[in-house]
Amino acid sequence: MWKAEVQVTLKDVVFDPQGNAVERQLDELGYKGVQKVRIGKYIEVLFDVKTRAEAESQLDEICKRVLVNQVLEHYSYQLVEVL
Amino acid sequence: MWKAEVQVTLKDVVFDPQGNAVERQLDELGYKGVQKVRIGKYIEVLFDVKTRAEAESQLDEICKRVLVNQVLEHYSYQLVEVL
Amino acid sequence: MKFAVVVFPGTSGEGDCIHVLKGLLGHEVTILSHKETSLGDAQCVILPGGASYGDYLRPGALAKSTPIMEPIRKFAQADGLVLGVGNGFQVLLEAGLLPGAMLPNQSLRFIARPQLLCVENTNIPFTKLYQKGQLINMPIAHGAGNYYLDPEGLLELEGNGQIVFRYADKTGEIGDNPNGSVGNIAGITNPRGNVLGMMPHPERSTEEVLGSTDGLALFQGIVEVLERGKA
Amino acid sequence: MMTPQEIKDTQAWRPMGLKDEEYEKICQILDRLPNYTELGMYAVLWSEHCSYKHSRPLFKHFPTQGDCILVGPGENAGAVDIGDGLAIVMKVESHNHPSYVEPYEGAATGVGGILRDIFTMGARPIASLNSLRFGNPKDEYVRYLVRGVVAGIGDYGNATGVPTVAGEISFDESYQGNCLVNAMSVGLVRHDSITKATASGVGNPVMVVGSTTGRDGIHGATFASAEFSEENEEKRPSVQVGDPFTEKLLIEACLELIASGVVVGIQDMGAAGLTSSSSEMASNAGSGIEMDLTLVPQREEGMSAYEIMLSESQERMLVIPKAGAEEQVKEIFAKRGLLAVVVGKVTDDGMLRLFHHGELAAEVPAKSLTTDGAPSYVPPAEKPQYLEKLWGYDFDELPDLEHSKIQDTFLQLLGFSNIASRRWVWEQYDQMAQLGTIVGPGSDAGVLRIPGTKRGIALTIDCNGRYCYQNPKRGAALAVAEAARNIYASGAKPLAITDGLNLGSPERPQIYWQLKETVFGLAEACRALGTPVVGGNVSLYNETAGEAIFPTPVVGMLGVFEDVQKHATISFKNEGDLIFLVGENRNELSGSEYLKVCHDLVAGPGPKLDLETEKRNGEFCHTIISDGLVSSCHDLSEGGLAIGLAECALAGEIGAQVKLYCPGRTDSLLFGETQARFVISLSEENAESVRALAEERGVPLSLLGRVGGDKFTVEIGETRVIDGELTQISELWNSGLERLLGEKSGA
Ligand SMILES: Nc1ncnc2c1ncn2[C@@H]1O[C@H](COP(=O)(O)OP(=O)(O)O)[C@@H](O)[C@H]1O
Ligand SMILES: [Mg+2]
Repeated sequence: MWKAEVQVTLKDVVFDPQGNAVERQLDELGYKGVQKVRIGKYIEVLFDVKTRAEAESQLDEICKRVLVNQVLEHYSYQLVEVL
Repeated sequence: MWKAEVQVTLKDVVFDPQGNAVERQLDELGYKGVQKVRIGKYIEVLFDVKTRAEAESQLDEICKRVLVNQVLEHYSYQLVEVL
Repeated sequence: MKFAVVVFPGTSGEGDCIHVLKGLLGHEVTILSHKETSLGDAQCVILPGGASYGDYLRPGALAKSTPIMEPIRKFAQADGLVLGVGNGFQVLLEAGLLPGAMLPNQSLRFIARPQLLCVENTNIPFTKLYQKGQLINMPIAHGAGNYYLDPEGLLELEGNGQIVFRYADKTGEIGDNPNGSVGNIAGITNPRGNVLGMMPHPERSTEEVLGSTDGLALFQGIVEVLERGKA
Repeated sequence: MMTPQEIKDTQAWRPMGLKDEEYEKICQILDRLPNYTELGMYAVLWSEHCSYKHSRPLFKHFPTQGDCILVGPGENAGAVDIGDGLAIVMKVESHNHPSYVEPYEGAATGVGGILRDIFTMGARPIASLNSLRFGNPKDEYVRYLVRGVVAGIGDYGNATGVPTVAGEISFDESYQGNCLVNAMSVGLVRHDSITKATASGVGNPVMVVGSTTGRDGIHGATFASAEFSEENEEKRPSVQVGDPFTEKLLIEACLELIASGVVVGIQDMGAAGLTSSSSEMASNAGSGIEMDLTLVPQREEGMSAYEIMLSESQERMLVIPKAGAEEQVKEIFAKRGLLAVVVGKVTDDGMLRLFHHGELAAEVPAKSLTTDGAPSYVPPAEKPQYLEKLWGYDFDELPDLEHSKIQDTFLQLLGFSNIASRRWVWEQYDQMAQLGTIVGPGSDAGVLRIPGTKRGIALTIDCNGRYCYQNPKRGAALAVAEAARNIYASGAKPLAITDGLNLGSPERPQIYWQLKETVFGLAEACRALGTPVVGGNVSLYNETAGEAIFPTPVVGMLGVFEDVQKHATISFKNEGDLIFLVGENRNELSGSEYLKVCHDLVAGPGPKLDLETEKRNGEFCHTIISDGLVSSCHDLSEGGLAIGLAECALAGEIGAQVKLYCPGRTDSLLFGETQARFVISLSEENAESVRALAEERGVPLSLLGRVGGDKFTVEIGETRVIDGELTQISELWNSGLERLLGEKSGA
């Protein structure tokens, strides 16, 4: 079994309404040290396949086809074997 | 400057309708190896503070007060120094 | 005329479209499930509003790879008329049938209200019965209508006249933007003008008792073009 | 897991919320010691939330019969005949505690639950309403609650395609530590499709359909029956994440299933999940149910019988189809990717018998778990002392409002949290889905057309908690009266109500007294106005650290139109129309927002109530609207005459010039909350007929002024006391709530 931890983030050029709202709220609450907040998704996918290569190729496809909208978003991931 | 990368995930006992729907859709699309999908948040926070300790203590507070809903969610993070 | 309305799991807006097309205008309407692999003899395909797949992951994200999207893609390539309203627009974007993507509304709140629009392009079947610059009233109801396209794409869209509707205020000025969409864009078409995606709901503005009849002309425009095509 | 003897030795029922005598009663019923699973089932079903043990004995006072009542209290929801073979199904439900802990999901799952009560009856949900109470919005947590609750209600309703057509929201310190979130849902069904929660027909299969069962929400019902305390915060995960997508699939599947004619009985799994649904269905039919819990689709490994029976996983139903129809049921659900699994069968011995991994896990008489079998209490009642003090207040001590201060007072009230436009709230709700909504939020009642007929319905939900605090019985009656007024003002005829009783702990005599009085007040008003009670909800223990909320009996009312075209809205419409007041101004200030906002005073017994006048004035409005004689109609409530008039002008975006004669106090004339009043506008040519009818019916009618222009002005005698540009006061009124919630900067 392989577990993928996928980070999906908005591209830098895309304005992040949610991150922006949190940033403003934190500022209002007095956290003056906070410079920037960006909010993306963290997706865990568990694969029941034998090899890392298999998991990787499926994962890449799944990201592009479903999990990520490449007009807006980037993604990166870690794959770890789990028992 | 310190950059925090926060993963916010639903607690294990909490049902994740979104992850469940994605899981079912992936199954329909023929990705039979996919066992489970859980969807959380990935949040980047940039701190303009001097020390790791400062960043860490603010971050913990922020997570509890704003970023994370501790009724339903867990969080974990990495802190890295950036230029 | 023969319309097809696509129903994905979770879709709820099909009834509104059927009410207008069949109930008010007297056309034939078939419902197509997301598992369908053919559009039958439909002359126009409508992707209605309502949250397909609960809007999970991203609105339209789970609908875009269902079997029905393949024949829709082919139909669009063959100049068939495709209309996506609200969630239907989001599906068309996700599926790449129209350029760009949707972000959550800038306010992060769902917004449902009557909305004024300015009609910018009247050269496509959907809007041929409107006047260029006409101010029309159509309700909106969405949580993610904050249209995004990169600057180059936007230039191209403008250059091609692909922007069909923009949000406007009472005085007719472009603005009163409910969701933060780039360029106050409310609806766009593909370069050939046979695929229209829009966040406002024309099917909800077809009767005086519901507040406006400004959406009727959109459906009548489609019918006119289809009738001419047949003759 | 503890053995029965260990339970007995350690008094394990106590932490579950059972009293010692209740444990004794269980032992008697079973004629042996209960095991852990059985004890858990009793503990949850005998909680206040499920058994209404402190309130049930009072329900007999409610009028529940009427020509139009098809299904009264006792089923999942009430059903009311609206003619043409159609019925409206409706119910209110509270989700106060979960919403306080997790506002977004708490409110969302509340909406999900009440929708299930509606489509369980075979009705398609066509409209939702909600009634919300929060503390002072100056508080950051209160603002967080408001944002979360409104978004949660909106997102769930919007995603399921059910329009929200009316509601109410107000703020008072009394709700600071305990917000109220009451959701109401309304469905449409043909008489012959009404389906009940019954497990009849020995040998019929028992099926679990919808979502899987997990460990979430175990003991949610006991959670809702306990006061808030630090300790309770630990039970937090009893809040769940709503799944509107699955709910929408479930709606379509259940309605298709019911239409197919194979359903004997169906019940949603709400509080106490499988335990309550199975025992209620069996008990309703006088039958028994036997289930193998191993067969229940589970989303987690190693769940115990206790956990499976008490799980409150959302979006699930229990279905009893006719024997032989199992495959048909499975197919209808499978088509939508939903589960439908046979887990047991109907028996004839009245027992709820559960097996788990081949062993008998529980065996109890089904009836003993339900409200019929649960203990019920009539606690001691004692009139609270605070009332004497309130009632003894002498209003002559209070200086009247000077003319020079009226303008500022008016503006202050207009932007105040309880009076400003609710637009910020309802704009987050899809009000038009299904294209039935003719009048959405922003008028007195939501109005819907009924497809295929000329008919329509009007819906409203109301209560003024402060009136109820000042005089529980009268306040409750006033809630019914206000709801009726909102129905009348929209042009419909009131038919029936569903209520939601929200109060503190009934184990305190003063609160039990409030509860009793509240029920008496509702009952009296419902009798007088001819609107029986078809169902409701009780939420007690709404208190924090010993401080109870205002008694808040929210009243959801249904009205009907023979011809829905003949409805009215509150908006002034035509330049030159005459403005009249229907009803009389009394020299009273008690209970008013004005008193609270401008004098920080809660005093007196609240506004006077006269149910006969309510009925007479309301029916008068109904008649003139049906006869097409008026351009607008609005009842007066919070803020009184000045605010009510301004609301008509603001909603219509047209000015008004008003001239008043002031025989008594100026403040009560402008801002007092005398009941049974309406503001109407009509053309000059209709004035004679309306006057004549008023005279004939003995309804007081007085000319107040004219519609027109772009200013809102009020004169008393020769002095202009209010003078505002419509655009200015509109900005103040429209953005009031947003400003208070700190959302003004918005984007
Ligand atoms: N929570 C809410 N959800 C939907 N509509 C609401 C809500 N709160 C208030 N409204 C709408 O705002 C309008 C004004 O509300 P309210 O002042 O309570 O009216 P009334 O005094 O006539 O009962 C009504 O149309 C009501 O339906
Ligand atoms: Mg009213």
